[in-house]
Amino acid sequence: MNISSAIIHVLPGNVAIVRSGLAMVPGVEVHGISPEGKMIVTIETADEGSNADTYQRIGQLDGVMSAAMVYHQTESEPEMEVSVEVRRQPVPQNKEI
Amino acid sequence: MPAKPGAEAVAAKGWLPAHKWLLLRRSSQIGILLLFLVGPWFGIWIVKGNLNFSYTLNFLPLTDPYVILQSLLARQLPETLALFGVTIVVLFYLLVGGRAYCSWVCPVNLLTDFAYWLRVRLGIKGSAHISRPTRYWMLAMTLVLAAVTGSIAWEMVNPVSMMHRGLIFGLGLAWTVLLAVFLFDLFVMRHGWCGHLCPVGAFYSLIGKLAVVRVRLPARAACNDCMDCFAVCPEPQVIRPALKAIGGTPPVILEANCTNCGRCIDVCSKDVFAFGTRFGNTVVPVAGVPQAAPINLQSRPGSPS
Amino acid sequence: MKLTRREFIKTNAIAAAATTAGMSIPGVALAAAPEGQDGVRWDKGVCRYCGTGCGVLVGVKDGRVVATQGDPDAPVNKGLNCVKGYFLSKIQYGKDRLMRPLLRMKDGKFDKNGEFAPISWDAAFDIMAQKVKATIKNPDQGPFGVSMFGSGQWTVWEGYAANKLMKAGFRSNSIDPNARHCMASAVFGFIRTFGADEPMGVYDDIEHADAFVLWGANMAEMHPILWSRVTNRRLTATHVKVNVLSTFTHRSCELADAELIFNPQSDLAILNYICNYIIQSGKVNKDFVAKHVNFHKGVTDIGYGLRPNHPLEQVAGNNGYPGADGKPKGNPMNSSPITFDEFARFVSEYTLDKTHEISGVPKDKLEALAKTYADPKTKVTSFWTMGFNQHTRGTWVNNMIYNVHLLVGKISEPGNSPFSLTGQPSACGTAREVGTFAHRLPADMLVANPQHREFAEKTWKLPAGTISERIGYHAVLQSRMLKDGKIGFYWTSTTNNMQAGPNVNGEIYPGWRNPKAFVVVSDVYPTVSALSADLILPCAMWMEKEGAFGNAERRGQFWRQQVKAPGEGKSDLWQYMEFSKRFKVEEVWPADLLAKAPEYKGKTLYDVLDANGQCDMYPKSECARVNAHAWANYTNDESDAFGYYVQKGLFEEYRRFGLGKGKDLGEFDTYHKVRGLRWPVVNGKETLWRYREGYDPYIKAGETLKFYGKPDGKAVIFALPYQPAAEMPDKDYDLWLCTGRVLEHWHSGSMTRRVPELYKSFPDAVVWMHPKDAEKRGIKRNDVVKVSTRRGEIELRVDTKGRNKMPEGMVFIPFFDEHRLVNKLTLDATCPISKETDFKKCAAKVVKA
Amino acid sequence: MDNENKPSAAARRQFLADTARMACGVGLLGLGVGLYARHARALPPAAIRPPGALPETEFSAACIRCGLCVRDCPFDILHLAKPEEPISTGTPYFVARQVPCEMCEDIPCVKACPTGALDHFLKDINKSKMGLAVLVDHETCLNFLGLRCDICYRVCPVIDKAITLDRQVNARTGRHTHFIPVVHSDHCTGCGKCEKACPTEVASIKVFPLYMAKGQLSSHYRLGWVEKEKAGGSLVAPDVEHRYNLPEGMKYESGKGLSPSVPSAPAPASPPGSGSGLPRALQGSKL
Repeated sequence: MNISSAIIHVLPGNVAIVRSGLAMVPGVEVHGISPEGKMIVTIETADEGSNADTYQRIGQLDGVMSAAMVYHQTESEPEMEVSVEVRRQPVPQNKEI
Repeated sequence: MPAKPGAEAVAAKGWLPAHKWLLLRRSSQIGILLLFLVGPWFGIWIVKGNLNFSYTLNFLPLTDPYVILQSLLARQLPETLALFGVTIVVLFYLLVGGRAYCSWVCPVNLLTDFAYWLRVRLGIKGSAHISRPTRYWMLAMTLVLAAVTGSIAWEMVNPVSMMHRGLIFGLGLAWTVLLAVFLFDLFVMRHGWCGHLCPVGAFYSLIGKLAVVRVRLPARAACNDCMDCFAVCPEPQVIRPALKAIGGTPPVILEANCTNCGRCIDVCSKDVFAFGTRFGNTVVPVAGVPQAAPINLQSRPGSPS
Repeated sequence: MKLTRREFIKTNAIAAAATTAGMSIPGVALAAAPEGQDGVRWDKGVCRYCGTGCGVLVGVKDGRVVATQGDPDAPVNKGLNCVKGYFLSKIQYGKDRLMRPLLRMKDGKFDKNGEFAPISWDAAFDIMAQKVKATIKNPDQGPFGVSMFGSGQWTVWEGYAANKLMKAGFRSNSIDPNARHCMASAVFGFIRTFGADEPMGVYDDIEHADAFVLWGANMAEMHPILWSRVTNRRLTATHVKVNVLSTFTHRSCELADAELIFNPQSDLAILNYICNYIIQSGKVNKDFVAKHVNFHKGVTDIGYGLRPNHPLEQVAGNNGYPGADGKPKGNPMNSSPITFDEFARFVSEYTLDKTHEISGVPKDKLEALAKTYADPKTKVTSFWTMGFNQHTRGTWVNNMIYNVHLLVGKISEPGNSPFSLTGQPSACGTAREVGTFAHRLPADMLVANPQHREFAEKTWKLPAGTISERIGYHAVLQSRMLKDGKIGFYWTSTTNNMQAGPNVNGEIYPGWRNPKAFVVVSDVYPTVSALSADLILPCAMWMEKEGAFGNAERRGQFWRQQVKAPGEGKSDLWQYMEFSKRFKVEEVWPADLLAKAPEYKGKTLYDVLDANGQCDMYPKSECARVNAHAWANYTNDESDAFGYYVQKGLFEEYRRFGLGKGKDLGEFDTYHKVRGLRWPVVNGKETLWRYREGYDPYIKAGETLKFYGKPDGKAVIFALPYQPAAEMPDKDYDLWLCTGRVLEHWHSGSMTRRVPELYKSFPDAVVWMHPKDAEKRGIKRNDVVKVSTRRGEIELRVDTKGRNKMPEGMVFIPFFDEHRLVNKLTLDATCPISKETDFKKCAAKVVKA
Repeated sequence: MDNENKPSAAARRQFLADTARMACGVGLLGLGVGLYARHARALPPAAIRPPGALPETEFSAACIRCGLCVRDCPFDILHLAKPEEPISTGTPYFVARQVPCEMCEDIPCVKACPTGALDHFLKDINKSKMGLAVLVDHETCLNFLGLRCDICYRVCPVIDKAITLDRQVNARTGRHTHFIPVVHSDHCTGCGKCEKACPTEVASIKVFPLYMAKGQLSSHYRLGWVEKEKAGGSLVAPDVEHRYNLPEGMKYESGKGLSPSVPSAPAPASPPGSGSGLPRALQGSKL
């Protein structure tokens, strides 16, 4: 199994369109959007080939300026359990005025 | 192996009188060094600086004329204070003998004397051959170097100032240069550095040409040819003309390279030698004795060494 | 916790992308391995130094703080720090950390003149308990002879535990924080004018102000990150003007559009002149004044807080000291109502001419400043620190800056803000809010107020009458009482009074070495204070304990314990709680009090104060639960030692004091999940501008604005005059001596001087002097000189250039250098109301050493 | 020993050969020393000469290596170079990162110099040019990163002249300021206090010899605003008055642009007595 993450740059004002577009692409999950229009997504695909296809599909979505892969890992036993210490990022801060 | 030079003198005069000038000279060398060192060691600032320039009690400037000459040739004019210092130093050595600097002041002399002493003790024979006038070539070279490079280039390697400065301000790797001088004198060449190469000595010898204080030979007739004076003299070639009255030389060592060390006075059991002035000689050639050419360094081929 | 490898990889992938994009992903669980790739675990924290309260992230590896970073998500500093903050990771690791308790001993026994030798904690507590009990029994000393001196560097719960141990346990109100030297005038100013402590505004005022006025504050050096914000405002909004008032030219003047260098003490006259100008030019906000302001005239003959036998106090009629008849001579706090017109008349004598004459400030500059305040369109934020607070009229001058803001109604709204800055990380959070002053209880309550005492006793489940109504010994009085033998047991922590307190030679040192006193110093390094003590206790500091600080904008910030203290170091909290086990209630309480709570008989103070069913109500497992978002199985040393989540118990009990009183703090758990909350926190919402409708939940719709600290909701404008300083230059001591700080070192330097880079950047204190003053005395820059006052002398080098440019007749010496203790020179004259020392003004002379 | 009176032909040949050998030997030695001296004349960047030192070429001619400057330095900052150091042996220098020059008002080191290698015409230490501070690493300088260090600035004995803080908006935080230290070569003496005090692991600001530190503009381009200030006004004839087509209530001023003709901005007029209305740091001819 292929797991990767990417930063997608979205044209200002097109975040909603891109989100709905991404929802149609299998294996893609949106995890965060910055005010400047950067989206953090993960992409899970069965193999390397479909991973590349997925990137192509994302790149062709309306409103997407670019999609850049940041992290990539292939995992043969995705459902194996591992023990980790969990550390959360602190909960979002109170917004400054 | 002949008896140790000076043994006769010790026997004749006692140990102390037979070492008088040596002891005085060592005291002078070490004392001067100490005067420079009590400042940095104990914070008692009598003398600041080093042999190139020193300032005593913030009153007396003493400047090495040789380094100033180089500086002048490199086209730099020193401050007045330094020029005062030059004047004082030149006058002083005109009085006491130019190369008195070598035997009474210069710290390298301690080193090379030690090398010579060890050389004798170890019975090291043989010596490379470089003529004594080489030092004048060296002197000329350093001066040309200053003029050509526009810097006091010789000071970068000069073992004399390196040793003195090193002892006062920190040696660093200067000890390697000094070791080289020491080993050179010990293994390669008898009286190699001070007697043949050192341009500082060569420079001071020029002042010495007119120096007032000289070793005289008031009793040269008493000489028993024991040769002890020749054995201890770092510049033995200077003795012969006066001792043997060659060419009617008066009984005074006028040779510029005599360092006025006084060791010959010490070791002579017959008290042939004594310090005196260059004056008072009626330099009247002894009638009938052919006049030898005046002592001319450049014309002396080779040199007994 | 178990995850599938898929989930694990995915979260790592998100984290990587988020990092690259420079984003934080809210609410997403980042199940990273326990540590980052380089083995460093990061957690949020807060800077250890000043009151700005910069957020930092603390990196720990192998049980050691190895790195810090400015927290990019901290709203105050957004990832930035000053150079002290840059070196935070080194402050815990000075080579001479104290590792074991050390007692002065001779022949194996305590001896006041013995040498320090290591002993066990047990033995240390033994002798301390013995001394406390003896002091309470001593008729010359009594319970108030048990005295404590802490600081605004105590964590909130440490201050709270100390306060409780002293005021309820030992029934001594003689507990004071070093904030007395720093903030007390601000506190009394707030209380006197508004009836409630602490600023109404927040740092966001900076981004809304049209003009800044700095009164005796060198923010460029002492609040570097806030200054960065002020500068940004000045840069990005070209109409913004910065006015700096000071007695000498310092780094903040460099940004100043107007620099007003005034004669020491004449700030009083300038403030009255501004009021006069506002009134004369018809710029009084009449509507505001009518609705929200009362006028009072304060008593004036209040002395200088010196010892009662000082000539200046003998002639003072309102200093509150016992008079010839044994009754107190008036009360310096007293005031009587007057009308606006009377106030106008009062300030009318402060004309431009007269004020110019007193202050030495050019008239055009004075007028321009007054105009800035008067102009209704210009939003003005005034900042001040020690120039105002360390002042023999410190409370007055605080009152008087409010006079100005209140007359024009420029208060409690974005950009219009009189803002008192703080110098310690928790001067607000601990010293003020917890009320560790000799006269206070938590949440602005006072020991002298029976209702407040009753509330505290009830909250603490104590019998009525436990807390004494008498005000305890404040900082300067503690020094005097030590010297006079009235204090038998003195415990000081997180501060360095032998270096930072006034008149070390005359009062503090003789006091500490008085055989009648036993002095305990809890500290992390052998400071001047520690070395002057009888017993030294090694402490845990900063990230070696769980803590909470409250900064100058009312923001409380928490951190988790990151590492263990070295050696036998223990937190102050542990020390107070463990020490309280050494006392049976009957040993420290009188029988009549105990009779009111017979159930406490035979119990220890620990049982009564800490294991009281409140502080111990959160089991140890809470540590892990509350902090699960950060790390699995979190715990801290105190919770391990006492078996419950100590900090949460104490905080939640403490919180009860402020709820519903405009002092509401958030819930303990929340603080651990946020970069601080600004109180009052009501219904989970923070408050930005207090007293203002819409911002402050306590203001009802339609009220617009209400100073609810006062019963009638009105703030007070005080008519107060200009009066001269306690000691002024004369022919023998012909210079003003001002003391203070530098950017590179924090306060007495016990932390920053142990950071080699900071030490190197400013190794030794110097005396700054005007070149002409130096020349007159035959002194050249860098010469060693002797600076002396009537109290002592020190030798140090002169600087006539550099960061501080002194006017003629004045010198400045920073106090960070323990080898040049400038406080041997300072005078222990205080504001008679706030009891805060004037470290800025005394008479000195300088001669070539 | 030769017979001086009757030099044989062989002896003469020997003499000539000896002389040639000696001359060559000494000549080679001289060449070596000369090259060494030339090499050592390029002072390494970390070594700084005392105040008033002549340019390096002249300095190496004038300095007689006596060490009096070392002795008279009240702060013991000067050393005489040792033979192994890449500095002309015996000449004085200091390393700023170790101990910088304290800039004594009476300049005792210069007074002590007997040769003028330290120029006795230097009477005002502020005019000395030991080197020039250069903020070499913008990536590690804490102030470039937005932190508030500015130690180099505050430690500077010629503060506000030799080093100023140039303020730039910190776009990342949106509410803070970058205080960028800027060194001004006309005031920097090269004392090295900034380099010494710089708290980064390796100093981010360093003092270099002037020849390394200073760039030079070409003469074919002049800075308009500098030339105008120098000339005290425009170099060419000023424009006649401009007039514009504008709607009612608006005005347009050269430089300021469009604004309402009745100002309503909250900006108060610049207070009298505050100079040009700009903070000191923003005044002057510098950018």
